[in-house]
Amino acid sequence: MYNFDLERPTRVADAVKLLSDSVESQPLGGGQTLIPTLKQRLASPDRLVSLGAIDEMKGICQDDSGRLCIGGATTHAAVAADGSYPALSAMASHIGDPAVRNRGTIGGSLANNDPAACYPSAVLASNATVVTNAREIAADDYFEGMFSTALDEGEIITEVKFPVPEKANYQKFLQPASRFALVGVFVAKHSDGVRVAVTGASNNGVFRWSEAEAALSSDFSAGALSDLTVSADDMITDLHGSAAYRAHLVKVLTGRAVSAA
Amino acid sequence: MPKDGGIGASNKRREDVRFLTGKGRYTDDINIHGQAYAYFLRSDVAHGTINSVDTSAASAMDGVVGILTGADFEGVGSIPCGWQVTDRFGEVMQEPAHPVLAQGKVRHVGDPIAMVIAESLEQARTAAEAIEVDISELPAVVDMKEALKDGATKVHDDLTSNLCYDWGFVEENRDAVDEAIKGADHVTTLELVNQRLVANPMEPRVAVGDYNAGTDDSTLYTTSQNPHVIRLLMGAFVLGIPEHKLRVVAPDVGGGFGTKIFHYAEEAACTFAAKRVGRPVKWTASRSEAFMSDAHGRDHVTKIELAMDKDGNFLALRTDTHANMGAYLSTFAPSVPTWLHGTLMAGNYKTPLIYVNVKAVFTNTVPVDAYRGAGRPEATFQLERVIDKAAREMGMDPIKLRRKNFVTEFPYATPVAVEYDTGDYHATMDKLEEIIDRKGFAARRAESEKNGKLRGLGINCYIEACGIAPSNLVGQLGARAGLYESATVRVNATGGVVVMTGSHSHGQGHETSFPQVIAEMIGIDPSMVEIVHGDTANTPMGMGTYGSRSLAVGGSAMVKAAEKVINKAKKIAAHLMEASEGDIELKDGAFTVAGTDKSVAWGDVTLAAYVPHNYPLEEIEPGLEETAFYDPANFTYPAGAYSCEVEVDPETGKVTIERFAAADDFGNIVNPMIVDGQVHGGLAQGIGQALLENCAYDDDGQLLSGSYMDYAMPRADDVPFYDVDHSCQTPCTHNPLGVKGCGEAGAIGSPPSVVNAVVDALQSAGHKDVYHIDMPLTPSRVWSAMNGG
Amino acid sequence: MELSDEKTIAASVETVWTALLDPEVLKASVPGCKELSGSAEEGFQATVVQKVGPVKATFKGDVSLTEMVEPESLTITGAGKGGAAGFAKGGANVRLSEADGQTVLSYDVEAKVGGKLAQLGSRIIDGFAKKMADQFFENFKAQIEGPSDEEASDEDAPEDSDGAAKKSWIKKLVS
Amino acid sequence: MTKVSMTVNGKSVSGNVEGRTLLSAFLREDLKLTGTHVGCDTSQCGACVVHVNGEAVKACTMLAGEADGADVTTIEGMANDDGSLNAIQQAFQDHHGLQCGFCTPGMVMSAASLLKDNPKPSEGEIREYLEGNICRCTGYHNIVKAIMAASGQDVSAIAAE
Repeated sequence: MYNFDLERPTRVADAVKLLSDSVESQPLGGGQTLIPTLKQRLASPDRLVSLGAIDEMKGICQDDSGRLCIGGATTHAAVAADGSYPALSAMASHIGDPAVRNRGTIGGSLANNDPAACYPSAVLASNATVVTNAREIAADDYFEGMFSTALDEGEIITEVKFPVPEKANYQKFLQPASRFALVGVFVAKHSDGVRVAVTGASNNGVFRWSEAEAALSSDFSAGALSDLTVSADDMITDLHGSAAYRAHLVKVLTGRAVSAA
Repeated sequence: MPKDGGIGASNKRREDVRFLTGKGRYTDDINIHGQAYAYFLRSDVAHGTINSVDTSAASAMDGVVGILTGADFEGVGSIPCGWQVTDRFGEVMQEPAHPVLAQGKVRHVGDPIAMVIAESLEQARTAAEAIEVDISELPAVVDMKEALKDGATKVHDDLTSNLCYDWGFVEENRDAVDEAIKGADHVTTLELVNQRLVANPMEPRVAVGDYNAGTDDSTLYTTSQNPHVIRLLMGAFVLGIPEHKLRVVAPDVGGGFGTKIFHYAEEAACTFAAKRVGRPVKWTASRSEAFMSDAHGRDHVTKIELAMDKDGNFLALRTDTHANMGAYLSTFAPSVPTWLHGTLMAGNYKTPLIYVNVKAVFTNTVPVDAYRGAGRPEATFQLERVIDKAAREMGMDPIKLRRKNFVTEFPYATPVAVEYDTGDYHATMDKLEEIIDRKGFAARRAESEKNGKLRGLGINCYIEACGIAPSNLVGQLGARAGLYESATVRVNATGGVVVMTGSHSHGQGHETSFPQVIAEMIGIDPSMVEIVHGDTANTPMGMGTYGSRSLAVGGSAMVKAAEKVINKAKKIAAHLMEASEGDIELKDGAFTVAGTDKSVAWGDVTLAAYVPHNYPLEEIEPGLEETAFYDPANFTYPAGAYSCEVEVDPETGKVTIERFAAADDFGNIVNPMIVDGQVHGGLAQGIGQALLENCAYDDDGQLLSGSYMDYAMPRADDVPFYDVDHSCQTPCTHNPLGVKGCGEAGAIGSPPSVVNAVVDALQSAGHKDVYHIDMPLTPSRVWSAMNGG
Repeated sequence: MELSDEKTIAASVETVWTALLDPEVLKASVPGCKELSGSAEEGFQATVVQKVGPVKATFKGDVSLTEMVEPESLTITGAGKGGAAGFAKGGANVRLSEADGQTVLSYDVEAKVGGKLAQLGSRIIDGFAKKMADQFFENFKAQIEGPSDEEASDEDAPEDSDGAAKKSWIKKLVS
Repeated sequence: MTKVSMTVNGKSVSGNVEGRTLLSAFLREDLKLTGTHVGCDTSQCGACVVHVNGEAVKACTMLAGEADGADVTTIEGMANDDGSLNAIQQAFQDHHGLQCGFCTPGMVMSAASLLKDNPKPSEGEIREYLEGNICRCTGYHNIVKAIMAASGQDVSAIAAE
């Protein structure tokens, strides 16, 4: 690693300040992606601002409208243990491995928006709201392609608010080496319709499969998908699967998620 | 000595206590006062001409102690290759130079260009980034068949082509094999890839060089399976340091699997640099660095043809293999696709005519060398896959077809130049059939189908040649080293025993199993026996641990040395008891005179040897220490039958291993618990090859699977509990312990059973055109196979 | 990675051709370009900063224009070293044709990476390269046409958002 | 350099670290606790697993500075007070759950963490829990068996020993 200064503010406002002054700074969530990246010397910030000591960004509660509110620095392990949104907890319990889940955070994952990460699909399918130190961003406005989000430089995810759907399920098909999602599909049945979000598959990162949403909104069963096909255009091809295979998996996993929801 | 501590007992491993408490001492745990840290700047192109390497800016950076480039190694020897293969025309292989640091050209991604030594590793890395390297990139040669075409770019300009050798075996059989195949009732043909793998011991390689200017002695601490071999190769061929001025220490080593046999550039560079900069120099590989600098394994592309008569009797076998050498010849690379592969093509079967052709090819990739099984997995895979296909084509039961062709009379001389001393292939197959409940398979398949899954059963046999092997024979075959093993058995005055062995333990448990043998021979508790290994300063010249040779060869040397010790002790005992030497027996830790109640304890004799007051000084010297070298008369031939049951998810192509059973014949067993563990580990590596692992390059020679993010290592949830059995025992006839070796069997025997099982599953669902899928059988590949891809 | 696509630019073929040779336009079009010097004849030297998720690498290298057939086609090639990250190189064969008073710019892009980027990033390289190519030609189009209202408010468009880069290149020429 | 203080295996320790100093490096190099191993650089192999405030973490993917004030346990702190192997360590020895020993410290630390949360895990739960710990020697058979045994379950029916 190139050297950097490590700061551990205890308040969001201090973190924001540290991230906005002239020193080239980067926020450090759980570090489970950033630290390996730094070890490879693929980035060289002058300062890391750890969010791990900010207690106000940790924890899970419910707001007045019944939304599950998860602090940005809450670990995957904590979300996995919560259980009030079972599909979300189940998803969190399969991110990385146990030691990674004890460090990795929801805010870090969403800020990174890895095209194969699990959380983006949950946020998008749940129609969650990403809360930052500056504003609230609807899920549909938040994700902007692989590794791209609506966050500004220095903007911190302080909380994510999840409406709890009537039914939901996440199906993850493992990339066998990294154990990220080769394809992951989060299906959420809300009172006003079904949302289907797909991760791992597309060069453009997480996306909503709108044809499936339409079909499932009128008939929430795996059979409703039978006539649909997923285009392989813009799907990822790599050592672990072709674009066509990923497209195929999207449909298979969506059906399984519906059945399991 | 109670039986439960000697040969045949599952003694718990004594080395475990230090490993379980964090007190192991691996090479990276060694820090020498004043040490500096090395970082290697490596090529990020696969092939290129080095126009210049400018280190001036880097040299001036903080903490930099010194920078070495290829120019600093002019006059230093080339990294040597330890095996010279002669081709089918009688010509010796093409053998390119392998400089410690690149000179003139870089030939693979990861080829080291410069070594930066600094006060800290991070400083060394930072300085390395400031080295200005001007390289003109050349087209990379990656595909072996392309590499052999006329006009292909040459990896080595001074060679005539990219062909290392064109080996035919047995060349005299070539025409007869062709004729037999032409005239056969049925010929089954299969083309397959045995993909490139990375051994991935969990401990990355480390080298620490140290130089004592006062005595002119050099010491290298290194992660090696064979410190004496490294001392010989590096001292004599690379650095020109006489062996008596060079010590090589391989302390606790975190796994090897072949890839730590070889002499690597970093070892020579650290030893050389320590003297040059006057500081101990330490290099620790990162895992990313390991992927592009550890020798890789396998990488064969093969066409195999099996000719049969109408009843399924094997008549002839012909194979045509391209074997990747990578950019340079690693230490034993040329032997792997030839003598460790071609000689095993008979398998367990009495095929009368066999011809093996292997073209070894240079490419712009990391050198390829022995990896667990080395050549034998490649032989077993193609043979057992083609037999599986033949059974389908002939409409025969795969077990019956195999049994019909088993070798049943021993010793058996194969048409590929080896002689199996002993074995019983029906017995291991019988045992396998007993373990796997083959009759119940139909019900298990029906149950899987009820759950929407396909179920397949794959069976295969394997044989391997290990305990490598007679030095005079391997010498004729091109080895540039002897392949004996050594041991010194030192008995202390108070009766304790120290065995200094040339074998090296890096997970195999020698510290536990070797004492069991000595304990059995003398009749003392194993805790009275200590094993010393891994340091050229205090062990006799030995060839190290690989090829499942430790017990068969190293253990035999130990037995020989112990016998010498015991014979001498008997003389002393005879003197003490005033009896005839011929009447002395050693049992349960005491010497007795046959037919009398006279007895003297082991400890009294050993004391007498060192306090020779009442001692036959005129006949024998004091002391009780003997060294023996054991050079085996033949290889040993472990063999067995394996079975795998898989479930395939037809929607996703995902394969799950439901059951795995192995029935092995390892001859006699010293520690069954350790043997089981060796088989388990081999099975996981074989299953990993079959389903998960793949070292991939792109067309430009860029390494695509350069970390665990893309190189899929088997994890706990990828494998099941295994059923392993080694109750079928036909003891080796030519070593004193009757042992055969068990370290590689699992990795050799398991890949074909997995693939056979998946093909069986797919066939059961009507995919009648699927006879083969190339490894690894990823979900994507299996799905493609089911969907006409 | 290989990719073919086309863009229709509201300008004459000659205008587009001239823009292709203009270092200012090139600088504003290469995503993440921080510095660019040199000329179309002699070649350009460029410093480009690329950020992909946690990775942020600075590439220094050359951009050259070759096989120029005025005003029909040329090849843009670039190769840069990114220090510890490895290297990236790519090329685009560009063809211009007139259609309905506008210019159709069609391109075939090829991109390659080496070193750590290849070893660690194989799953995202294709997608990233496509995105970069698309952005390059989008930026190029915007340079000639001037940004649409929508694009002008898009904070992600040319990354170094100094005001000048967002003004129409033609407007700058005439102003 | 910044001063960090923490409790490691029950002892208060402190040292000066750079921002980039990893917890694994601080343990191995500053405290000479070399039982924590580093086997990869992408946070996958798990040889470096230690407990920080009672939770398993990968010490190679956490900055030493982030452990300031924390309670850290490494493999060196796992044995019983009298120095004998604890139940998990003993089960690993009894059931041959290790060979080269390099992944073993991480395996033991992960196993301890699992058994704390799930005192009687099933085979499947153990295998799943170990997905962040790679072993190249044992084929996992005896590791899984050892952890089941350490949890007090009867493993005599599990094939082969």
